[in-house]
Amino acid sequence: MGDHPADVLSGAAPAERRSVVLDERALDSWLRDGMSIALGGLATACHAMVAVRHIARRRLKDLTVIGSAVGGLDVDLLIAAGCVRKVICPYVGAEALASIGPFYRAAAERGEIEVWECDEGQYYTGLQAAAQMLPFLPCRGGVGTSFPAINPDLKPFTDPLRGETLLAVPAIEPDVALLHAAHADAYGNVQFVGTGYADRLLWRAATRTVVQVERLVSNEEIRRFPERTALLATAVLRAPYGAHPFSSPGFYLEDRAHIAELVDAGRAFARRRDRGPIEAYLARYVDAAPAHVDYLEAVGLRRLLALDEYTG
Amino acid sequence: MGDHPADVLSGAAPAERRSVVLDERALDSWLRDGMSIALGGLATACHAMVAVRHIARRRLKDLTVIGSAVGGLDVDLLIAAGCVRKVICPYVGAEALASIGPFYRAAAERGEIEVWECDEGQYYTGLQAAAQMLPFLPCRGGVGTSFPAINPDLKPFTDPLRGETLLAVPAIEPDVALLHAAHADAYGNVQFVGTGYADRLLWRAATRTVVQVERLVSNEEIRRFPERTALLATAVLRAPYGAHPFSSPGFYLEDRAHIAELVDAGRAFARRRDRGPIEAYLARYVDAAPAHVDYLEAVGLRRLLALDEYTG
Amino acid sequence: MTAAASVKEVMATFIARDIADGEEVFVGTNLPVIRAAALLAHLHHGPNMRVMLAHTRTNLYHTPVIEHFQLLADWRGARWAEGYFNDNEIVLYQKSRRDSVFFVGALQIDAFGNSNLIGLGTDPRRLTLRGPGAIATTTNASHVRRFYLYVNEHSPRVFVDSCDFISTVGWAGGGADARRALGLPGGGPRYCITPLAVLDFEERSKRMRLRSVHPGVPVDEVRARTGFELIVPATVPETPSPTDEELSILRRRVDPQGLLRE
Amino acid sequence: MTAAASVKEVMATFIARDIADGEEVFVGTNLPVIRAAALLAHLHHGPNMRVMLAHTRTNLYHTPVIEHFQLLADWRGARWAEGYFNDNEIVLYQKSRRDSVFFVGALQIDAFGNSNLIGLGTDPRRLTLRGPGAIATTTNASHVRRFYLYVNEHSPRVFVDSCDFISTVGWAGGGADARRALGLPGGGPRYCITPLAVLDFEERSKRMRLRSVHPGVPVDEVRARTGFELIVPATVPETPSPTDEELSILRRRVDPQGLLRE
Repeated sequence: MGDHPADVLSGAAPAERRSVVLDERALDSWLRDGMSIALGGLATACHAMVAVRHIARRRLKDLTVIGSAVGGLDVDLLIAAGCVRKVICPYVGAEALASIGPFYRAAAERGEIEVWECDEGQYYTGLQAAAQMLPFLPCRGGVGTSFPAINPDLKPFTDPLRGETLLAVPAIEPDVALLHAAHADAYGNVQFVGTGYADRLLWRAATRTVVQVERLVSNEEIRRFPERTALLATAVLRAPYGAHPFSSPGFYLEDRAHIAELVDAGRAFARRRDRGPIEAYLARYVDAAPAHVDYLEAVGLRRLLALDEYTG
Repeated sequence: MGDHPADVLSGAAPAERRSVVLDERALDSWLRDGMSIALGGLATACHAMVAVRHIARRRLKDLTVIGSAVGGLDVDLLIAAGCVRKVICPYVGAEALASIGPFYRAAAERGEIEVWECDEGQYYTGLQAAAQMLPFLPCRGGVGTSFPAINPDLKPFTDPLRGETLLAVPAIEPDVALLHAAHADAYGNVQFVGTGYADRLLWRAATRTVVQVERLVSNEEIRRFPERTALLATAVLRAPYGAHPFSSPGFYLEDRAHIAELVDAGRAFARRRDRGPIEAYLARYVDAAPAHVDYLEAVGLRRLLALDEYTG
Repeated sequence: MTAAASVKEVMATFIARDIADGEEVFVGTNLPVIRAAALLAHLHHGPNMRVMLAHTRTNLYHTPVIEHFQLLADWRGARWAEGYFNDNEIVLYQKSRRDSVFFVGALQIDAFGNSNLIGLGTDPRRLTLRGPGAIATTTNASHVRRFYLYVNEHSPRVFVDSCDFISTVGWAGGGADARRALGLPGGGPRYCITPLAVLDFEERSKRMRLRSVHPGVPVDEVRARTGFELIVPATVPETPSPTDEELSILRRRVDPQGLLRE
Repeated sequence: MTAAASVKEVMATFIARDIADGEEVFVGTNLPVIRAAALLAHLHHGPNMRVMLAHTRTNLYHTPVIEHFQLLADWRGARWAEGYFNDNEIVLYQKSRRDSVFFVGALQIDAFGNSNLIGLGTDPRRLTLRGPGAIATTTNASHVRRFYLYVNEHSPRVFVDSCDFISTVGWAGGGADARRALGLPGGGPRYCITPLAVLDFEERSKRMRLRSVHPGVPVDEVRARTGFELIVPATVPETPSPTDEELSILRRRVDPQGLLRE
C-alpha cells in the first residue's frame, strides 16, 4: 500500500494550494544523466531553450532526446554539447535555415549517436502508446519500407482480426517533457497562443512535464478562457524570450542571425571537425550565462526587440 | 483513376465557396436502412434530436446505432420506433431520470436488439481505430473479464513486443455521425459551447458528419476564435432547441417533464408490453411534427423558454 | 453541538479520509455519498486535488458552497472550470491520471472484489436482467492506482459466490499476485463501502474481509447479508464518525440540501 | 502580353491543374513550386479547398495577395485561420483527410516510385550521407488517395536502379496490385515532377514513364539523366504552359516576389 499517496503524506494537510512555479536553479532536480527527455515545439518555433541550455551547461550525458516531430536545432545544440546518446525524431533541422542539423548529421554519420529511425506516424504512435499505458500500438506507415530493417524496434506483425501486416511500435516514454508556452498560472494551467503543435501528447506521454512560459498569469485569467487550457504542468518556469533563438507564437520571430551562428559552428565541425566555433558559442551563450537573464543580455535587448512579428 | 476527384468533377469549377447548410427535408439523402449511425452528445446533453426524430419518423430499419459513451434516451427513442438492429454503446439511460433506457432494457432482454457489449475504453478504442484507418487497436480494459466471451469481436491476443495479453478491438466505423453543437458557419466550421464531449472523435471516425446547430454564424465570427473550431461538418442544419428534450450547454437545460413522458412510455412497454403510451408519444412528437418547428410548437414556447440555465 | 452523523455522512467521511491531497476526483452526480466524499476530502485536506466536474477540471478549495447538480452533463457545473477535457481523452489517456480516485458500482460482487454491471442471467443474448453496462469502469479500474467498490444495497443478491458476468476485475481468482498475472497495472480494489460496513481484502488471499461496521450495525447482520464466506476478525471496530469540522464542511459547504441525511 | 512562363511556373501550373476543388492542400514553405501549385489550384478553381497553413485550416479564395512565409511554423501565416489542428492529429487521423494532396521529396527514387529520405550508404549505423529523415511521408503516402513525387534535381544519382533505403513505398516491386498486396489503402504516386519533365507510371507494370517534357527540354536529355530504364512513348508532348489567367494569378496573388522566376 506504499503506492497509496495517503500513506505517503504525513497526514498533515497543506493549508493552501501549492504553487508549482520553479526557480531556474531548481531545474537540476528535474534532470539527470541517462534520462529520456522530450522536447516540445516544432521546427523553428517554441522550443524550451532555457531548459535545453541548462542541460547543455550541465553537460548531462547519455540522454535519449525525443525531439518534436519536426525536430529543431534544440536537438542539434544538445548533440553539440555532447549530451546525447540516442535521438528519437523523424527530422532534425531548421528547414531553409539548415536543411538538416549539422551536428546531428555529423554525429549520425560518424556513429557517435544512435538514431531511432522513424517517420512522424511511427513517432506519434509510440507516444500515444505511452500516454495510453500500452506496451505498443500498431501503425501502418512503414509497411513495405526499410524502417523495420533499420529500426528493429518497429516490428512487423499480423493483426489478430483481419490478418493485415502492420508495424508494432513500442511505447516511447519520456521521463520528462520540456515545453515552452505563452502563459500559465502558478498552479500549472498552461495555455498556448496558437496550436501547441503536439505538446499535449508529449505531456500525456511523459512522466513529468516542465513548461517554460512567456508570462505568468493569475488563476482568474486562466478561468476566463478555460477552453484554452491545454495541459497541466508538473512545474512552471517563467521565461520571457525563453524560446530564443526560435520563435514564440504571438510574441517574437526566430532570430535568424543567431541561428546562423549556431549553424555555421555546426558546419565548421561537420566539414573540418573544427570545434572552435561551437566551443566559442557554448562558452558565450551557455557557460557564461548561468541564468536566463544572462543569456538574454548576451543576445542583447536591441536584437530581442527587433524580433517582433509585425514591425520586425 | 476514378478515385481521383479531378476526374470526377466536370472540370467546370464552381464560382464560389459552397454552403453546406442543409434543409431539414434533405436529411433523407443522408440516411438509409441498415446504416451505421453515430450519435453525439453525452447522457442527457446535446443529442442531435432533429435528426434522431427524422429517423424515427421515417421508421428506418436495421440501424446499427453507435450511441455516445454515456448513451442517452436518443438511443432509446430509436429502439422504441423499431429502427435499431444493433447497439454499440457502453451505457444507455438518463442517470437519475432513468437509470437505464426502458426500451433498451426490454429489447435487449427479449433479444430484439443485438448489444455489442463494451466499456468506454473498448468503445473509444474502436472509434480511434476507424479514425486512424486501422483494422484494430489494442485495449487493456477487459482483460480478465467476461467481455471477450460475451462479445467475440473483442479478441484477446498477445502483444508482439512484450507478450502481454490485450484485447484487439475492431474499428467501429460509422457511416454518418449526427451531432448537435452551439454554432457553425455556412462552410461547416463547428464550434461548441463547452467541451464537445467525444464528438470530435465521432467526426474523425465517421465517413460523413451532419451537425445541427443552435445558431448559424458568419465566417467572420468563426475566424474571431479559430481555436474554438472543433470540427468540419459535411453538412450543417440550423436547429434552435434542436437537442430538446435534452440540454444544450449555454442555451437550455433538459426538459425533465418531457423526458418523463418518454420514460413512462418506456416503462409501460417494459412492464406490460403496452405500446399505447409510446405510440401516442410518437404520433404527437414525431409523426405529427414533420418539421422541427412543428415539434417545437407541440412542446410549446412557454415550456421551451422555461428551460433557461439560470432563471429556470 | 451538531446532530449525530447519518450513516451516509459516516460513509462519506470514511472515504474522504482515504483520499490524499493532490489526487484527482470526479464530482459525480448520481451517488451523493461519493460526491460528498470527494468534496469533503478536497475542502478538508486536499487543496491541490484535481476536481473533475461537468467535463471540466477545477479547484473549489475556496468555493463557499458547492451546489449539487443531479446530472453528469449539467453545464452549470462548469462555471468554475480551469480547463476542459474530452470524454475520450479522459478514458484513453490513462498515464496522466493514474492518481484518479475511482469508484465502481455493481449489480454483483464476489469474494475477491470482481464485479458485474452487465446484467443477470446465463445467456448474454437473453439476460434476465439487462444491467446498465460497464461505462468506464472496466478500463479505469485496470489502470488507476486503486479503486473503491461502492453499493447502495448490502444483500446476498449483491454479494454473491460468483458473478453471472465480470465487467470489472478485482482480485480475479484471489491472491496478491492475481492482477500482476493478468498484466493489469492498476492497484485493484482497496475497500468496498456498503450501507452496513466497510470491507477490505485480506493481504495474502485477497478475499473480502470485514473491516468496520457502521454505527449500530451488528457484525452478524453483515455476515448474514453477505452471500459468500466473509473473513471476520475477532474484533471489528465501528466505522469512525466525522469530526465536528468534517461534519460542518459536509453540512454547510458540500451538502446543505441534506441529501446525506434523507 | 505577359512574359513567357518560367519552368517553375510551368511545373506549378501542371500540378495545380491536377488538384481538384474540395481537396486539402498544405501551403508548404521550403518548396516554392508546391506552395504555388496549391495556391494556384485554390484561387483558380478550388474555392472549396481546405488550405492548411501554419497548423491552421483556412480558405484564401478571396485573399488578394498571399504573403510567402519561409518557415513552417511562422505564426503570421495563421492570421486567416478558421480552425487550428495539432500536428499529431493530422498525422494519426488519416480517415478525415484521405483527400489531402500530398508531396514526397526524395534523395533517391527508383523505377517504381519508391523513394528514400533516410540517407545514402549500406550500413544504416554509418550512413555516408545522413538524410533529413522521413518526416510524415511514410505514413501519409500509405493512406492518401494519391501523392506526387517532387525533386529539384533530375540526375542519375536521384533516379536510381535501386534506393539504398526505402522510406516511402511507391509501387513496391511493380504491378498495379503491388500496393494492395502490401495492404496500403492509399492510391500511390500519381506523377513525379522534376525540373526537366513530368513522369507517370505505366498502367500495368507501374514502371516510370515519361509523360511530358518541359518547354525546351529534349527527350534524350531526360533519358540520359535518368539512372534507370525509363519508358518513353513514341511521341512525348510538352508540359503545357499556364494560361494568361493562371500566370496572372501566380504573379499577382501567389508569387509577387517572383520566387518561381529566379
